[in-house]
Amino acid sequence: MEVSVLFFGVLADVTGTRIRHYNEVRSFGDLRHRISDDFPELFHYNFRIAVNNEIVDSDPVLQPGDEIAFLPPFAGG
Amino acid sequence: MEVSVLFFGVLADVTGTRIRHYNEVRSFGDLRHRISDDFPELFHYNFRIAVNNEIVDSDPVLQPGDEIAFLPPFAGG
Amino acid sequence: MHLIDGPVPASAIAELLAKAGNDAESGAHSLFVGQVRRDEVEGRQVKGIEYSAYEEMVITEADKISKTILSEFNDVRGLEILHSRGLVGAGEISMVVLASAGHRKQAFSACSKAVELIKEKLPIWKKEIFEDESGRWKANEAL
Amino acid sequence: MHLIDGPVPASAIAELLAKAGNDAESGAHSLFVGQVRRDEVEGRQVKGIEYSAYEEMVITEADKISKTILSEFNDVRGLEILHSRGLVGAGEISMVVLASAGHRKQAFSACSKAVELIKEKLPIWKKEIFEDESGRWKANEAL
Repeated sequence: MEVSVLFFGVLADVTGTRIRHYNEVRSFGDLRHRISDDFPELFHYNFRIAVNNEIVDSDPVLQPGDEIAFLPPFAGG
Repeated sequence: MEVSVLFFGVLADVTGTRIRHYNEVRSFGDLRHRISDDFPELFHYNFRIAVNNEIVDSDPVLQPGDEIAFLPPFAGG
Repeated sequence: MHLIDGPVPASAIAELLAKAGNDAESGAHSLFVGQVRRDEVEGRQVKGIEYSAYEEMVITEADKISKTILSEFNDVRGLEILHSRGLVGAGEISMVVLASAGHRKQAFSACSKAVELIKEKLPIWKKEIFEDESGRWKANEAL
Repeated sequence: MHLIDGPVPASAIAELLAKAGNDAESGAHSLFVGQVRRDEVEGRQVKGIEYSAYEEMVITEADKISKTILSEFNDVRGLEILHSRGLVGAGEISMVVLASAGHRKQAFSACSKAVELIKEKLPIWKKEIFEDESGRWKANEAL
């Protein structure tokens, strides 16, 4: 399946991009490996993950077209 | 001595006036008696007394020219 | 502290905020706005509230409140109080309190405490005016 | 909830208050205004803060915050949130929260709680921009 991956805050600086599309993704674990290969530095940072605007805890089941976001600690206000 | 007496809030309605001057006042007790004679209804109400903008507790010593105010419970805001 | 004839206009609030905003070391402003409610009392609608004040004492007591707040909250940089005298219609503004601080916690606490002190300490009275022009002196609620 | 490009203008605050004032059953409005401080970090002056947001999620999370506040505080009649995106200069306003209630206690509590939830739940990030144009991602302070 194809999914979109978004990077915010400091993570957009670390990856040098705000969005990347991944094709033929088999699972979240698979996606995570591929992101780790592309941006090894990313996993040194503190973040949470949202799928389609909802924070997810562990190993979410992905659907085609999902939007996966890497969110550093929030700092609004 | 001469002093001024101010009535606020409901007490201005009760006395029908906002200010009255008293002459030849000998003491606070004396003043209190004369106010009580003029406005017997006044002492059925709940109030505090201020002398020259300061709340006083019991039997204050008056000076010529003092401003004595009868203050019902405050209700600002 | 300023006593204002009639309702507090929106422009006065804008001015307060603009003035407070000039202090670039402020990070948080807590503004309280008190508005006359269209209460119903025994089937009668409140048309407005007539405020009266012991004006010199209001000013001296408000000054004490400011000193209390500024000494109790070390992060607070300014406190402003506006209050109406005279008639304020239902839906109109009768009081504004602005506390400005470096950070939000003390801004909120200072503003909230100032409002309580204003209700407790300022010699101001209010008479509810009903639609038939009758009136009723009103005490403050506990909250 | 509205995301605003650049600083929140004073006119937007005036509009919020005017709109809230139309509800004559409201008696108390608590307004929080967050302003960018001219902080100094290791000898460098903060010129402004660049905000970025995950916009769709900000909107859905803000909606949850409103529902939480309105269900927790039964006297609260409305909650409004404005937040900047993009660059906000030192001394300019980046956030406004307005809670309107029948009475003051819940107005203050609701506004204060909404500000905490905004800081905790809304996916917004900030980068301090210094006078030499360098930047630093910044976490929120505890208070």
